Amino acid sequence: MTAAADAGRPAVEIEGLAFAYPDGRQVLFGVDLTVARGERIAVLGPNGAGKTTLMLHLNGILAAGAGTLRIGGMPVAKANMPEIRRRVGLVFQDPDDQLFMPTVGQDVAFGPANLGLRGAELSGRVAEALRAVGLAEYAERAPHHLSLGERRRAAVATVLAMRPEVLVLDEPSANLDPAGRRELAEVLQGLDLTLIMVTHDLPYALQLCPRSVILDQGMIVADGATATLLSDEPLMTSHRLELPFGFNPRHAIAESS
Amino acid sequence: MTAAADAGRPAVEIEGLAFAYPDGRQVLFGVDLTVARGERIAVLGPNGAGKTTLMLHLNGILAAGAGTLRIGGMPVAKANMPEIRRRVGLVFQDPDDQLFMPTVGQDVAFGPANLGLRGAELSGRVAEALRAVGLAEYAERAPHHLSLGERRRAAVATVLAMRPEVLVLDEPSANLDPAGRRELAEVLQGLDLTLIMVTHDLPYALQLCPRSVILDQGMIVADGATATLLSDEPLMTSHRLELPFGFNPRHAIAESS
Amino acid sequence: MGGAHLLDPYQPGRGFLRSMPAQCKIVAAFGYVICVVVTPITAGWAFGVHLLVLASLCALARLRPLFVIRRLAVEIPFLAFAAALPFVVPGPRVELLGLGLSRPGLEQAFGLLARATLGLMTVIVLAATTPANDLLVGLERLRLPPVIIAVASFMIRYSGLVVDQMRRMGVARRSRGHEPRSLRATGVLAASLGTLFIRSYERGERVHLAMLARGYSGTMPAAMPTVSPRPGQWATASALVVLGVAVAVAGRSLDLGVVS
Amino acid sequence: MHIPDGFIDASTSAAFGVVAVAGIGYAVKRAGEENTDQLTPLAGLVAAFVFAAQMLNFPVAMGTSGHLLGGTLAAVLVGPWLGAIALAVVLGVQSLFADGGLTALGLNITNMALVGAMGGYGLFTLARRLLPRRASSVIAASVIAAFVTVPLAAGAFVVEFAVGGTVDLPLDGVAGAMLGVHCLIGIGEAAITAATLSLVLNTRPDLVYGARDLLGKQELTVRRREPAVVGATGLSGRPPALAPAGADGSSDRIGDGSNPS
Ligand SMILES: Nc1ncnc2c1ncn2[C@@H]1O[C@H](COP(=O)(O)OP(=O)(O)OP(=O)(O)O)[C@@H](O)[C@H]1O
Ligand SMILES: Nc1ncnc2c1ncn2[C@@H]1O[C@H](COP(=O)(O)OP(=O)(O)OP(=O)(O)O)[C@@H](O)[C@H]1O
Ligand SMILES: [Mg+2]
Ligand SMILES: [Mg+2]
Repeated sequence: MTAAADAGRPAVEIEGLAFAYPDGRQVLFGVDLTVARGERIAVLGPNGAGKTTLMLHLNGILAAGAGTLRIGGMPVAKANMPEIRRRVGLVFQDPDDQLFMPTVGQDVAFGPANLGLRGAELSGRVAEALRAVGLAEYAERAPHHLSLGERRRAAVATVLAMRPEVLVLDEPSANLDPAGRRELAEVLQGLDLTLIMVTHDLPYALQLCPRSVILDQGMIVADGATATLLSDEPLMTSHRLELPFGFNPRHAIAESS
Repeated sequence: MTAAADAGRPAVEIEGLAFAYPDGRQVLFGVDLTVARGERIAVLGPNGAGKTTLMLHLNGILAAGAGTLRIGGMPVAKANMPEIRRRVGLVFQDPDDQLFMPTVGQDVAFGPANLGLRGAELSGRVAEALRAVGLAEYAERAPHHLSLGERRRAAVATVLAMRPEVLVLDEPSANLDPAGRRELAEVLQGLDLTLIMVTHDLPYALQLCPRSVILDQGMIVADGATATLLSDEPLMTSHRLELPFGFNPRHAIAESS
Repeated sequence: MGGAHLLDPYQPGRGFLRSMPAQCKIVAAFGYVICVVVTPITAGWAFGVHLLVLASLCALARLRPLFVIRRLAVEIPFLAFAAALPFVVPGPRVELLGLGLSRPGLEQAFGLLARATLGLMTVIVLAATTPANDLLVGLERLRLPPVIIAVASFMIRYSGLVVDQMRRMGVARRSRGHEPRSLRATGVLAASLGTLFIRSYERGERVHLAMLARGYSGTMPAAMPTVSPRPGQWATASALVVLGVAVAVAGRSLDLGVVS
Repeated sequence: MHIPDGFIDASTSAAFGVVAVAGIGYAVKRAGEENTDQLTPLAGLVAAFVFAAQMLNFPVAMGTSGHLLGGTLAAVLVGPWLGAIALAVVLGVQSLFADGGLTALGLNITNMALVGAMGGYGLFTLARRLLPRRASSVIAASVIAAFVTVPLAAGAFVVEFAVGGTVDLPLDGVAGAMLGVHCLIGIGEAAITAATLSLVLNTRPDLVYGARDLLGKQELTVRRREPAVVGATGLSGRPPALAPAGADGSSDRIGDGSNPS
């Protein structure tokens, strides 16, 4: 498990992952997924499919009931947790799950400080992350007194500041205003890391992620190039995925290429 | 202020509304808005513009610092609150603020039961509302053990079940899967009431609401037909509103008409 | 929301104790504990009878012995205090296991432990057979001022919120590499205590307003069980208190008889 | 600090039960004269918060540990009357969790609700009179009150013990130990009270009963500007604006310090 041995391994390997919540409801039924280093992948699927549940496994917030997870070759297990959490940065679907310090600045500084950063380096990271999400002026504000869109931005900043190897985003564009959505896409496109993004915004997935998987009822039911998946209408509709009103994937693909 | 006198009045009249939060931050700076009965209007604007703050005034959750509000001619004031709240149904931006009963079914029944419904009529309302949001099977589930998209649906159902005269929705389509988004649009289009919807999803606004206003920095900065507003690019970009990747309003308008 | 369990000692089940309206149980529990407290410590056998009565109640309520014992464990710090008494209380000494112990100290330690344990057992039965909301209804029926009932019901609602917010904040900290045992942890905890307070309050405030927005007027519609106690249930509750009084009185008079 | 059943004899417990009922009865009466709509939920939260905080023990000297009493915190947040009620409710709930006896409820309420909350508020008001009228004085006064109420409550316990203790411990020894330990606990009490109050005072000054007099009337700015009416809506009847709406709106974006974006 040395760094050298790890270097060649995929960023994320999930094998036969199954999980049930404490109340007995099984949500994941054997998920297999491999994500290469530097890949950007979208996770699509209907409400209640188990997307969030799957993401919460990636940095060990939930512990697999069966199956294995590996991050850059390292198993997600209790002993490795500090290292796993250094490697995987997770932006929760609900910003209230993410923000807990008295001010936005302290909140963004929390993660890097845990990684050992101090002084000017730390404040540089914080300022940079806040700038990336358009909250440069918000460092002194209380996170629970922000609008939902502002809290979403702050939540993204807290994780960006940690510069993880694998960035996991659970619906990062929800509640963002349209310009904020585009700016976030630009920031994400500029990052050199492995990106896993859950989204219901199919055009956004197409714009950001060359590859997509569809998760439904706790299983991966499709895996392929985003443009191909989005054009497969029977597949899409059978998993409650539809392109939005006024959106034409052909136009979009033509535009983007 | 009799019912007969009220009948001819607009559904919502807001005049010179200003508001500051308890920590001293002023958020609304004199909002004027009139919404006719049966109108469907979208409220657009950047993050932190004050949209949620404005919506929370409509049924007296926040009390105006200055200015007046009237619902169907009746002033939003302490004495009228029960009637105001019967008339105005509000779906919060954060579903966790809305759901508090042990089961989804009880939560949806809460409002109609407060209106005096009992027995078969009550359970009929509940079943109907749950069906409308696609949660027919969820009546016995605990709301805090649902996925975020499921919670959003439940939140919408709790208000639909009350059959308000004015329905106020704060980003109802966030976190919904694409099919759920379309189904919600169909449900909303089928309702005969006044609809005020905050959204960052411009195509959704275009699809549902003939009229839109743009709120920025606590003021209404534009008011007009949605299609016209969306086509006014300088106006849009100056308020952080941009049409999403791959969306062409001309195509959409042609399709929808 | 694992917190609900933490804060609610109620054990679901059936039986006459669970169907008995809360106000009867509250009165019976209070009455019985008073009997225990006035039973003189010299009448050791009377405490045996009390223990028997309460153990039968636990059995009738189908409480697992392990559950009762675990709940009794809150006494442990107090146990240490009582154990010290035979050494520190002045008075005639008795020889026990080679130690010179004070006789009144031993008696007082026994009395302290016996009364506290029996009082505890009564409360355990009451709390395990009565859901928190029923207790409130019971107290309301017993004419406790409405403001006290209101504060208590808000407290129940908020304790779930406080625990939920604590859990959320804990997950958030861990997922960003926080080591709960590090030196920084204490400072972080202190910094987040105030936030916890405001977050819980504001969440609760918003939920409360959301309830108002759906026509809430202070009472849950048709949620409160309106069953009033049947005469038989009051009789059962009183019988229990009478039994306790009988034991206490017997203990007292027999005790006096012995002394005189 | 929570007295169990049987520690103080029955007649003393009964006497303090009467004291507690009278004290809380008075608090109920006074609370009824206030605007309880907003305060009652807050009192419920204070109760839940004190209950949760009391589960966390902090170490004190000589192997003993202490926890928050919360009387001053409660009283400064919701006032002496609801504060005392909140603490009484906490004690009632704790007796269900077997922390403090049912028959000792009167004693515990006297020590922690009457002395802790009402007494704490008295000290707080006194300290505020002596300090300048500023937000920072609110914190200073609460620190003083929080620190002093803890040994004061311990003193009340010593009195009860002297009157009706069921164990023969030397009174001076008990008094010395109780007061000594509780002076140390008072430091923790003051620290937690100050930390919590200063954050609340910063972000929600309206929630601090003890600082109501400092709450100024909010000044509101009303800026009137005609919205750009784009296209003919036929609703507002205003003529369509010629300039795009952003022209006059976006310029004051930076100058308006209250809403950075
Ligand atoms: N804490 C929980 N306890 C029990 N069941 C849960 C819990 N959280 C979620 N579930 C259930 O697990 C399933 C998957 O939930 P999950 O949150 O992973 O869905 P999701 O794919 O993220 O959906 P969405 O798109 O709505 O966010 C849902 O059916 C949900 O009801
Ligand atoms: N409780 C609060 N206390 C103080 N300021 C607040 C509070 N809630 C919101 N604000 C501030 O008020 C402004 C408007 O917030 P509001 O929630 O109304 O925005 P919004 O238009 O709904 O934004 P979004 O699109 O992100 O939901 C923001 O600048 C926000 O930071
Ligand atoms: Mg999810
Ligand atoms: Mg909002």
